[in-house]
Amino acid sequence: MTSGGPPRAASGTRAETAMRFWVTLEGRDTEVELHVDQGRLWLEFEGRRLEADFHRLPDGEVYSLLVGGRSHEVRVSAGDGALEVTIEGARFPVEVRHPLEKVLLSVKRAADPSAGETVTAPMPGLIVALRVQPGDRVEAGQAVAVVEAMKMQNELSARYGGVVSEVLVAERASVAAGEVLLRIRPVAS
Amino acid sequence: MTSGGPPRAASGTRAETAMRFWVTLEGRDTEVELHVDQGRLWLEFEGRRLEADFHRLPDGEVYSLLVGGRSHEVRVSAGDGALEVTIEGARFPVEVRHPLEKVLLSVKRAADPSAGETVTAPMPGLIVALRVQPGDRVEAGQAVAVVEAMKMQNELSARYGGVVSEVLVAERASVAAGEVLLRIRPVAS
Amino acid sequence: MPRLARVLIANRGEIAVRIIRSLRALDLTSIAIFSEPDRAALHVLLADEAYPIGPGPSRESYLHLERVIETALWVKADAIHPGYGFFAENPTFARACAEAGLTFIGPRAETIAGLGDKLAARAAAARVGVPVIPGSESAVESLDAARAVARRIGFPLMLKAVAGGGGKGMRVAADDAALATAWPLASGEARAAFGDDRLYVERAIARPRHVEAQILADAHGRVAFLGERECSVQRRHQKLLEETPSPALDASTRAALGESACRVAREVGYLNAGTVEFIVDEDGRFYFLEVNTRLQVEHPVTEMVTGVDLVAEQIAIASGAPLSFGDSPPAPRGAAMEARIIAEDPLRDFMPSAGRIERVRFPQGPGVRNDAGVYRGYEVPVFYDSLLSKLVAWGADREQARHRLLGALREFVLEGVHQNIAFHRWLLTHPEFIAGRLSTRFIEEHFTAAALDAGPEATEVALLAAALHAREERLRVTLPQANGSSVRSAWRWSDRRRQPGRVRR
Amino acid sequence: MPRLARVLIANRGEIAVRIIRSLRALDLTSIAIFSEPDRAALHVLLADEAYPIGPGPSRESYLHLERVIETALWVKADAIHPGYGFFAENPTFARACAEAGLTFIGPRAETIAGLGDKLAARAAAARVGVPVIPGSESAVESLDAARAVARRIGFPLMLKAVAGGGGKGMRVAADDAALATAWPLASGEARAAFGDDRLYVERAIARPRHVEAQILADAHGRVAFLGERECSVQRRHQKLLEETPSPALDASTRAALGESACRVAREVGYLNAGTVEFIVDEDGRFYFLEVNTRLQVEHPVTEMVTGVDLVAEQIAIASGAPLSFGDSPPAPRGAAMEARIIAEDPLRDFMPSAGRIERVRFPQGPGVRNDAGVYRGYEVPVFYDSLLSKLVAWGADREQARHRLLGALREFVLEGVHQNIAFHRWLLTHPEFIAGRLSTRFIEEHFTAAALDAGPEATEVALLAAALHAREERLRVTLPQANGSSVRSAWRWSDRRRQPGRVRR
Repeated sequence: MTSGGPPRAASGTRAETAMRFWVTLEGRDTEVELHVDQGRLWLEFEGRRLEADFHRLPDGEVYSLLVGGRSHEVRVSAGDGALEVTIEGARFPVEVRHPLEKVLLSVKRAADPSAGETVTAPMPGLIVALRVQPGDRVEAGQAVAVVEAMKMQNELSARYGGVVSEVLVAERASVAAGEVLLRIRPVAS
Repeated sequence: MTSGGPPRAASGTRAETAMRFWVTLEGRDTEVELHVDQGRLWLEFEGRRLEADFHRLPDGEVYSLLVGGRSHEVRVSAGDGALEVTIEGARFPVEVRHPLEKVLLSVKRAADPSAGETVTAPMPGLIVALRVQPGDRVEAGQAVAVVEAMKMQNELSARYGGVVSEVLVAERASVAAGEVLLRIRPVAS
Repeated sequence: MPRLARVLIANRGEIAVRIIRSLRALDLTSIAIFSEPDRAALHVLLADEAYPIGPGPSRESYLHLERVIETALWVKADAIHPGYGFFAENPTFARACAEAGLTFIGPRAETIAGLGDKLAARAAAARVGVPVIPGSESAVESLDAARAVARRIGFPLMLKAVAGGGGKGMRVAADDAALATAWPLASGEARAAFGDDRLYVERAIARPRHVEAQILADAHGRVAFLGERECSVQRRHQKLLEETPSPALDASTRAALGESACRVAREVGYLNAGTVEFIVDEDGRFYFLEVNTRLQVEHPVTEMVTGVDLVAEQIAIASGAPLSFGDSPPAPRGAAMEARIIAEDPLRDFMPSAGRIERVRFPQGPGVRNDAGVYRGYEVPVFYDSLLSKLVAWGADREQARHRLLGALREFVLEGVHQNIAFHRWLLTHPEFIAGRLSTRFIEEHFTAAALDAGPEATEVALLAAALHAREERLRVTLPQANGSSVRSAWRWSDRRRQPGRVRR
Repeated sequence: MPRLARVLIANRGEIAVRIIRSLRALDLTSIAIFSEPDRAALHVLLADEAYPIGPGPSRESYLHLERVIETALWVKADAIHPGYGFFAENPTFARACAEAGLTFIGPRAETIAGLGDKLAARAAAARVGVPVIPGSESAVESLDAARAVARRIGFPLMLKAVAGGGGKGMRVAADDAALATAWPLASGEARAAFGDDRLYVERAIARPRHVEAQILADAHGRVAFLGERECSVQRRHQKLLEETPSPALDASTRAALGESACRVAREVGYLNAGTVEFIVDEDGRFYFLEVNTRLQVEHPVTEMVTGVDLVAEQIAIASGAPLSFGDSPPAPRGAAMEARIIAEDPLRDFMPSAGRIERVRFPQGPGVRNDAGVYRGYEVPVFYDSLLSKLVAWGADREQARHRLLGALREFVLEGVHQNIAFHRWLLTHPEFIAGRLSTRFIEEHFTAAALDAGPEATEVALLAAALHAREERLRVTLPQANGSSVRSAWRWSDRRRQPGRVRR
């Protein structure tokens, strides 16, 4: 039970079958192989090996990881199909997927930009102004709506521009975070 | 929305059907009638009426009650068929039952003492001594086992006495809170 | 001398909780009021009594004057503590309290009104020989009049609203052309914000420090100076970190500043707690700015070094009692710093964040005080300001205070909403901050979102944790739907710069 | 002067967390060790590094000398802080550290050994003219020898173990017959507890107060007195509430007591932090009792009034540095009180309680410090002691400290295990406590479980809440089974006096 030394799992044969994931972190895609044995895990990727003692805390989706003795408290929360990892206040958006998804997604991704854009509320609040209506032509960067929350107003703008195809909310409406406010259809330019 | 004044629920007709409970609290049995309407509740019993604003907090089985404006934070936890209410550190064991149970229980209660007694671990710990074995005759108040926890030893004794019918644990065993350690069968005296 | 047995707190959040604590230690009854979304707020849970006051928007609840006064009378309150914000600096409210027979815990209504006029306050300071920033003595009527002042004091200069506050109606002009552009903007903003478009002109100080003097004045003629606070670290007039003593002042400047603050207070017949704000320039000279006629958000740093409970003093003063320490306030001991923990995202231009507090673990230990207004499970409402907690550390000297604050920030767990804990850790380890070289321009000069990037060790830990979590929650690892919807939503988080709704403010 | 960059903490719980905080503020690396059940303990989460040390029982982990030293060497620690308990007063451990080239943060091994002998410590005090309780100068060989001492000092008297501690081997005898009965019991207990059955005899002080002096001694010959702590409120030698200053001492007695403590420390060549314990009798006279060669549980009250970080001083001393305040320790300011929050049930003879912490909300605010070793969801293990947290309040005077502590206790939410928060609220509002009339017999003289009965208002609130909860969780209201089993188990909670397993200790 002393620290360091050879990892316990490496010596035994009790480790479960490895799992393979495709991970996207800080703009990089990596395929990793995960091994877990009791309170120990190790990860192999790109010829490297990372290992840690782990323990799930009773206090939410939180893990205590000891990596070479160094103590880290890590929260992992799930968003829409992606994860967010928080380490001492620093946040890391991470995607963890089945390797098969990679192929499917790469096809999809290419098609995405032409599908137009949706403008969503970045936070819950009140729509204080709508600057456009269906049929309006908007430029990239043009302001389309103003949301107020916590005494501050936030101007939302179009990313690519196009023609407003749909406006789903009215002025003075309360909106939830992520709620779709309007859709913009791309135009040939 | 001002405070005080006539209780909101009394004026409306939206209140749900009243529920009747049989409550045992501080040694007294009372039959109560509970009315709930939105965030307001009232209780009728023995010709009295108690009422409160209530709100379930997002933080466990905890309620905020405003009784005549006075703010109380109350935790209600469920044990084996009974409840424990905690108000600012003071604990109240409460039983809340269907009125029908009262009849059934009173029959059962009369029969109970002759059924003998079980000695259970009052807390998780280690059995450091067993003072009796099956077949031993024990007097009321006689020590039967010693449990150690948190550096303190606790001597457990028989309540009524009788003959030890069964010992379910061994010395040096770890036991959970409430775990049955031994059973004592009553003898005619 | 009125006996104040029952005190209603016309506020919410951490400051209402703060006031409840002093009332409790004084054996007085604390009475909270709450808006509909605040039914489960911490101040409601901790107060002795709590009463509903209306719907979420402030104007219909905490800022609904008649309703607050009516409730106070209905529940037989003796006094009202306004906290900060809301009615704290509203002379109409203070007057309404008096008319209803309620003691307003704060300065006299006429003092609040008088000092609310920035030019009148400036004139009072000048009258008693306290330095003011060179500028116009009265409101300037027109752009031409402003140009005349500019010829006297030179550029750069500032246009400020007479009724000002919070940076509204304030514009810097570097030259005559800029002045011509700024004039209509500033007066328009002032009219929109205060219903009063009058402006005045002041010389603009380059890299100013914001240093304020805490004063207490009782009804027996005593005026005490309880040390200063440096509040230079700001972002758009929002203070982020405050400390005492100010690293900018030497002992003689501190004494002169404190003496100046007391002179202004005496000149206006000040009563109760107040803060006299000064600008300190790069040469260490101070200039009177304005008086805040209320308890400040950052008052705890003063409490940490003096041991004086400022809220308890406010209540004593309002009840006619003398200051608890008589003629000699306790000498400040050591240093204290406060980090405002705010629900905002430093990585997205400090956009405010609302939502449910999923998990908290507040820091503790020697010299640490954390005044939080939230708890685990609490839903941060969108109606009010985004201050979650004030984390304060005391040390025998500035370095110990800074190190303790850093340690406490490292311990601080607050999940579910975005917050600025990592930002404060960056700030407290910045060489210029450590050296005490502060100005109100600190953030714009030094901060970039990249400053919060975690190192490679954290990235590796994130990789480990994400893989582990994916395994534990196998269900989440699913193949994408044929229509691609699950894939699209996933991408929402994958790169910050590709957010569909970009935000500007 | 050894550079102590990496410090291993040979302890757990709140004190390990406390030490981590000072290490962090000093920019030193904190290294935790943990037993198997402590994998998720707070000190593991907060430390920079953490290493496993063995199974749950202390002898196999925290008290396994070789394993602790080996781990410290393996992880390249420079020093070991023992906290309190475990190895804190073990000269063998201190010696083993030295032999392994590790700095032990505490007194020299020979000082620990020397002061561990109560008679030797007493003799040292007597040598430098510090009053000791009249009694035998050496171990008494037999009952007859004890009777001879009794003839000299009179009854009542106390038998104490030479190797004593924690009340073991201690017996009071009121007369000769009682002495004859007590003799074999005390020596038997001493043999069982310490492997040393030697006893000595002292006059028994009626209603003694327990007052202790905090000292710090550096390697440069400085010995400083940092004020006293009154620790009279105890239950079976377990301190429950401590405060500073002691209400029993006037300024000249305080000065004499502090001076006596320093004299003893100099006489034995003391190094690092230590506590000199005194008994104060009903006439206010003090007598040397013993020296605790460690950081005390209750050290935070001293930190609150002096502003000195005692752990930081310990580390500085161990590294050869002088005391941070030179020759003049800061004058204590105000008063502080500490309530030990313990997992125990005051309604069942203070039986310890283990289990999961279901919900916490720690108190905050001005003058409040809470050093907790637990968090929400944490499982309190059965292997270690039952201290959950130390709640400390500072005030400008004793009354403000007491009121703040009461307010903080009222705010304190800690559910899932039984604890003594309500007990402390009773204690702090007891007229004798308020008057400062304390003795180590306070609890037995004044406390009954009925003292914790809540009033009729609370009973009504309980009734409301129980009915409401039954409605919300309809499923729980079920008809009893035909075999009666659900009914029987329900009765387990219905009346405390009908518990199937009664407990005696």
